[in-house]
Amino acid sequence: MTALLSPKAGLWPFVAVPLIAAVLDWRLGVILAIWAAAWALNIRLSQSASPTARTLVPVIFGVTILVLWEVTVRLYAVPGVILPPPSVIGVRIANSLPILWEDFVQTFVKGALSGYAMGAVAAFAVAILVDRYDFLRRGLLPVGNFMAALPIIGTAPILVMWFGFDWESKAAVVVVMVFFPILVNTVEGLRSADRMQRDLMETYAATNWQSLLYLRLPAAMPFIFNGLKIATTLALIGAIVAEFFGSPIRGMGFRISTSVGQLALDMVWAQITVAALAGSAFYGAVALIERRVTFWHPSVRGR
Amino acid sequence: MLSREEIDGFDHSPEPPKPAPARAPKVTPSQPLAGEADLASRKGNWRYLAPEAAAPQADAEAPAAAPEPTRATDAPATVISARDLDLVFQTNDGPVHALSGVNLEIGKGEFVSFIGPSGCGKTTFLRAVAGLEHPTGGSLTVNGMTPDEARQARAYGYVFQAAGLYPWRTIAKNISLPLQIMGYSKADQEARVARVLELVELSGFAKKYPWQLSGGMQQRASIARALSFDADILLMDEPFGALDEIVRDHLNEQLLALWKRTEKTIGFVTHSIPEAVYLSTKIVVMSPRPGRITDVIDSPLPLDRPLDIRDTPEFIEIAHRVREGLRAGHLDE
Amino acid sequence: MLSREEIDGFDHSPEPPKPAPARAPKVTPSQPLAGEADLASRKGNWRYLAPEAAAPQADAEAPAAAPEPTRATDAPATVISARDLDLVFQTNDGPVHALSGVNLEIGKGEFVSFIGPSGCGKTTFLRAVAGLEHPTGGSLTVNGMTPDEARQARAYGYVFQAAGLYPWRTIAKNISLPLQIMGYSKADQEARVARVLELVELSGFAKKYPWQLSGGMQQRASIARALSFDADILLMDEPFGALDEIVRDHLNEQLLALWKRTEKTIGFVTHSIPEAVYLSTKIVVMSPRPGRITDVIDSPLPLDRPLDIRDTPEFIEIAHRVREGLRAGHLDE
Amino acid sequence: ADEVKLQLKWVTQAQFAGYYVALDKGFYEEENLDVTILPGGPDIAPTQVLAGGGADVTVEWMPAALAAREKGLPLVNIAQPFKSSGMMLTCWKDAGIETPADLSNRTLGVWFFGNEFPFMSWMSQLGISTEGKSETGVEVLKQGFNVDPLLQRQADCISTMTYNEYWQVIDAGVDPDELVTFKYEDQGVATLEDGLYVLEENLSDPAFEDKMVRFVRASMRGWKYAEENPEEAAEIVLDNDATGAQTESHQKRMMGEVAKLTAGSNGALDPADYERTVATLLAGGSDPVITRQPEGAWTHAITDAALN
Amino acid sequence: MRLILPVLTVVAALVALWYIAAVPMNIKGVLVEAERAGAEVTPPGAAERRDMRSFALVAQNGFAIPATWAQERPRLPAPHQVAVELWETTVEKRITSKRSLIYHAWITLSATLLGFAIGSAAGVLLAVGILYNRAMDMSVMPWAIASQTIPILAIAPMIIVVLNSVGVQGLLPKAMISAYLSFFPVVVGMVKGLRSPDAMQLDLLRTYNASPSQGFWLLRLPASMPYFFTSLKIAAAASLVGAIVGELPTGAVAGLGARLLAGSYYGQTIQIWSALFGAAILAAVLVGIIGLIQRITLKRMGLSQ
Ligand SMILES: Nc1ncnc2c1ncn2[C@@H]1O[C@H](COP(=O)(O)OP(=O)(O)OP(=O)(O)O)[C@@H](O)[C@H]1O
Ligand SMILES: Nc1ncnc2c1ncn2[C@@H]1O[C@H](COP(=O)(O)OP(=O)(O)OP(=O)(O)O)[C@@H](O)[C@H]1O
Ligand SMILES: Cc1ncc(C[n+]2csc(CCO)c2C)c(N)n1
Ligand SMILES: [Mg+2]
Ligand SMILES: [Mg+2]
Repeated sequence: MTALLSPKAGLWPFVAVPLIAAVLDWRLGVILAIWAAAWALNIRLSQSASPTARTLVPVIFGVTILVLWEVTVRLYAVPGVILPPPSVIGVRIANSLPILWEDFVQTFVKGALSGYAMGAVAAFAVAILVDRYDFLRRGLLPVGNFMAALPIIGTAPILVMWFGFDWESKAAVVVVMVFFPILVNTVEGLRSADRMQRDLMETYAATNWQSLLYLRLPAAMPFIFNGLKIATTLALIGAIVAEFFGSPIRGMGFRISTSVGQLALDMVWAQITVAALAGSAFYGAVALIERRVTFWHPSVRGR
Repeated sequence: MLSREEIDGFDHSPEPPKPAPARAPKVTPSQPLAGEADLASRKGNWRYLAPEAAAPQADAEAPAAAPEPTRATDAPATVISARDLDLVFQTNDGPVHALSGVNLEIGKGEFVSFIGPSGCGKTTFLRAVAGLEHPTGGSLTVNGMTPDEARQARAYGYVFQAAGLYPWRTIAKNISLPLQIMGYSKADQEARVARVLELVELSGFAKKYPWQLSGGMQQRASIARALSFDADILLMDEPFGALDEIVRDHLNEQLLALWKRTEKTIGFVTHSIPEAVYLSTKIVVMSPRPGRITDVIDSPLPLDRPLDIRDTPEFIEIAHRVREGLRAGHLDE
Repeated sequence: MLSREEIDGFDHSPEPPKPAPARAPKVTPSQPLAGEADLASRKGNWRYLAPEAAAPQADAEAPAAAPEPTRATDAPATVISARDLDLVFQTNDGPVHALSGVNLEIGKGEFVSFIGPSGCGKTTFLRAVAGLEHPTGGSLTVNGMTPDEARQARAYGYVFQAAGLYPWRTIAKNISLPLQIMGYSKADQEARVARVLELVELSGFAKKYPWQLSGGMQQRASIARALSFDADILLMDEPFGALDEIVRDHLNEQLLALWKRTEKTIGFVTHSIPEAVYLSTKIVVMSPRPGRITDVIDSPLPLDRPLDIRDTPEFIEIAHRVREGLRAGHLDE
Repeated sequence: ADEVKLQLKWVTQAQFAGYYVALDKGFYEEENLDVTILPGGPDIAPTQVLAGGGADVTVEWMPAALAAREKGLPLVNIAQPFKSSGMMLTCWKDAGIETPADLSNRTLGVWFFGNEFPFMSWMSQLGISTEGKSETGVEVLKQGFNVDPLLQRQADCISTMTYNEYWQVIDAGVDPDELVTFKYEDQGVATLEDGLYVLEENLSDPAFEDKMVRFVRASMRGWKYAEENPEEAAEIVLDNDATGAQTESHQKRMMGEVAKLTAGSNGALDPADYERTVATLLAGGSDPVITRQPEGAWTHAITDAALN
Repeated sequence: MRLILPVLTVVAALVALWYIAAVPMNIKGVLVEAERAGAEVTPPGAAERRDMRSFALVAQNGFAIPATWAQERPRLPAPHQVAVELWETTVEKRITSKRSLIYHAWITLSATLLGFAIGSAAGVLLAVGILYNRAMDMSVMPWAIASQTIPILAIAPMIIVVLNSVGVQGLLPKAMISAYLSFFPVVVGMVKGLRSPDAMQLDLLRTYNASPSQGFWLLRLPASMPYFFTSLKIAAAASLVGAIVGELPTGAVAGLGARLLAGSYYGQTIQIWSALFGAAILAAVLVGIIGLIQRITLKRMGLSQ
């Protein structure tokens, strides 16, 4: 395993495997050959540590996947109602920008972002309480852990029933989804200050608020951001999934389910593309803020 | 780095130095020892005391019998007083007797070192004095109050073994942390930070973050932090453990100068025998399982202590006694 | 803990001790020094050498001029040879010149200490010798090979600053790790582990996990690990840095006994001047920015070194010279 | 025996009683068929399953099938066991709704996932916009799987089937007098429901065609048996429900209602019904469900062979 | 005891809160029922009450409060209703019965376990690949993150259909969705774990001239164990969600997901809630079992002190 993956293994598998495959099925051979070529290029590139290579390698990887997808769909004549090729999806995106934007605003801005913000604030507040009263921590965290295991497929219809069809219920689903990861990470973070750092506060006879403000909160930041990052992907997924259980007639989840019913798979994939882009951008934005806020942490400053 | 003259330059700081009424007068150097300037100039060409001359001091348990008065022996006001102190930690493996029957008096302006093998309770004792641990038996008073009250009265500056700076604050911000907590005005904070930064020779590094400094510089910053407010008692737990010998010598010299200038009472934990002997007016030797005091040595050394004093026979004599005390503690195990 | 007799008890181990043809004959104690037993019995009542007596040795750069032969000076075969060694790290903040123009010869069976302020390149040099860093200039050979070849020939036992035991392995398993990697037979592994465990006095702890042992015991286990296979060269990077003085003294004694028994060449990094002087046949003083050698001191001390040798004037003299060398390095900054 | 996989449009319930009866009574076996019935659900698009080769034949509503045909998936209707539509809009009477004209400025619950086409056609025929509440528009909600939006009064009207959701509302304790219903049949916008559809390309295979002939014949036997023995048919459906969530009373009542819809059909598609459905769908105003007259969307070949 | 008391307190508080919350939640429905049964309700007429605040209704119709905890189809069922339903569908039904929650839980569990096994194995393999192959290190991670931003419920039907068209049916499609959700935490945790040995531990092996595979088996793998188990716990919970999601587009025939859906379809809130708690209990049991294995393994490895 390790030997095969090492760059020293040589390039012969990259030639041999597609060739053998081509004998069985020429289309498979073509696909594997494209893959092998791109992968060999990536292995080459990855040996240099330059920043361009750092960005180029994942891009080539992604582009390769798209090309392979396109080629596979075309060579095997996969029907468009099963899996449309990326080119068709691209055309759909270009032609449907207003709809995509409307759905994006409904689901991401109104549902996911607001729910994310509310969930995060609520989690902070509870975390600070929980951190203050150890009894609460020991009682609430196990129960919360159990609650977090309730699958959204079950909670979403209930929340839609409670909070109505519009974005409020989607935000509620998001709150429920992001609350616990942020809570757990924040509580852990607030306890992460080491004993010496806490004792220092004691020797100054600092009040609880002072020690929270000057020590535990800053020390908790790396953990808090860990929770916030996990929560970004959960927020988007939660908002989309909640729309499957009732929604106004706009929103990414609504469009996806409706388009599947209409066999408009290009629209489905257009929405998925938007979701993946928005999710990755959201994640990236939080990661960027994290770098700013926790500039002092070894994982950020390097060494 | 820092010469003694520079440290004395501290005097031109905003605050005028307080008069030191409780202070012993400056003593003359020990009889058989050459004057310090003299000694320093004669590098590599020293005279040693005959062992006989040092002998009587080795057993000088009664300070009055010592050939010359030292500050610690001038019967100063008691600052820290421990009587039959017991401290037991309850752990999963059963109770750990960290301190057992500890009796100790520390007077105002004393410099007391604690030395002993790992786990003998040095840190625990210091923490108990600071009110960070609570004794399970006996009594412990600080300035006549309980340690907790003294802590609320902000009587302590505490320097931990590692620098323990907050990495998200600049050096200046780290030093102003206690001031901020204790509600000093912004202007006062700035003035004090500037003063202590100068004292530990870090003036140029105010805006740097801790991780941008070497270990030695971080340690100095943490000392500056403990000095920034006017705590009368300075508790230091192996503050120089991580430093190399030369830097350590320097900081030892500076610390001594500082202590002489201010009127602080210092409790100092160390693993190094020479360091303990060099710095202290009183050396407390401890022994583990259970943690207890096995020897208390009042130093006969003069208050003026150039680094070269470490090569004098009195010094070596005391060091020897400390080492014997330590070894005895180890053999107990 | 361990007496010298017990260490010699190592002789009845399965492997018969090899003859030591390249070894210097046992030397007689240094002239003006009392016999070791004598000195030890006269605790607290010592005589000091007149400075004059020590003086000539202070400059004894030419080993032949020393009053008595020491092992290191018997012109042994060269094991490690560095010529104009340069090592530059490329970092975000620009290049760091960790080693610059280092020239050093280490003979077979020598005990060489490296001392110098933090960041002067001691660790880097040791790592370069072990083939863990690659010099950017000059030449470095080990037993006539490149360090990498020597590493492949498993020429090194390396002891890191921290014990670095794997927490998921028992002490015995930790010690057998190199043996397992090098493909020793099961039976051979067991025999060797038992032997080195006995050597470092941890026989009863074979089945314990590292965290069940004290810091000192862990450090001994890590030394045992480096000794378990027959590397001719032992490289130790501040192995005793984290220990208290008494334990450290003990391990120093043991290490010296071990070195005398086996024929190993030892490279030893330390921050402690007495430790360096006590252990070495050669002391290399280094200075930072860029890391370079500022002084190489061949020790005139005899091979038999009771701990009390540290109170002798020769010892103090060498220590003084090392300290001066260090201080000079610090002043450069 | 020849294997046939049948994809249902929805979960196991009396709506599909004919197929379960045919299976249970051995009608398929008698035709030398080995039939597997795949239940549907809210996340299953039967047309897509057919396209992916997961089933040979599916139960689907004609609007969805014709829409799929325009999307390039050539579905063909081979039989039409349901003569009339069971779809209706159920409203609260106390909301003040009496005629379709009262619908504007209301909130309406609608099924999507390919089931919205009949509603959209109806609204455009009424000249009511679905873009939001206004004097000439309605607020449309994508209604979930159940009748809660009505019960909770989140919507003034919701879509119901005569045989299912309507009775769930009644079961919730609502008196029929409290409700107003608009049947699509009565509004003249009924579209054909629950036909059997296969891929056009498969029909060119005589073996497949023969299989379908036997399948339709057995299925229609099942339907007629179910119409005559509603109690037994409901029991059979219950036996086949793997979720264990269906209740006997509800299924028996559903069977009774479904029998009314299948009663007028012998299995063969009535071209007039087809034309009416197409006309309704084409009349969708600015956004019609289908844009042109479909060609070859149905065949009598199978039913002709099966029923004679 | 130190743990039980706080947990019990919190649970008691939550249950009390739950009962209280059920009153305003269910009051409208209860009043409608009461009115139909002939009781006098203020104000009369469901349409009247529609836009009123629930608390006002409770205040004006105090008599209806007990009924809010005993409705057949409540908006929020009372705790005892859920408990009774759980009891009836687990203990009082034969486990082969389609109405037994244990029967459905078992169906979900089998897909969960298979998906969990596939997902963890894939996660570990990817992590090893990322560790030893720079190209994989640089290319896989960003796309793995992006993959987790895709709403699985949206593509689940397509996965099922595509797998179906290549002849994969039954347990496997559900398990694939379950694996899709569970591989990610394992990759992240294992990469972290396999990289957790510090420079010194690695250098030690270099001084022994150990081979890369020795480095893997003797150092990296054992060092990664604590991370491994932590990520397994997350992955187990994710697998369960995946299996439930996967049940919806496979015909919702049986399993906890089908149970949730059927309950939802018929507005049987009590059934939904009991299925929900069934799923949460299942997750807790899975995580508990992994925790147990973790404790035993780490103890035998000497990693737990
Ligand atoms: N919080 C605690 N809980 C339990 N036992 C403790 C605790 N703190 C210290 N101990 C134990 O009390 C004893 C004394 O510890 P202490 O830290 O005071 O030793 P020390 O003299 O400072 O040692 P070192 O030189 O290693 O710092 C040790 O046996 C230690 O294990
Ligand atoms: N991997 C590395 N990358 C960049 N710079 C390094 C690296 N390792 C060491 N250095 C730098 O090289 C110089 C020498 O470091 P080295 O660790 O050899 O010092 P040292 O003498 O062992 O110090 P100490 O006593 O603190 O251990 C230092 O300035 C250090 O910052
Ligand atoms: C999410 C979703 N909602 C409604 C329907 C519509 N539908 C089609 S058949 C059928 C049976 C009637 O009882 C119903 C309700 C659907 N398919 N999917
Ligand atoms: Mg301590
Ligand atoms: Mg080093």
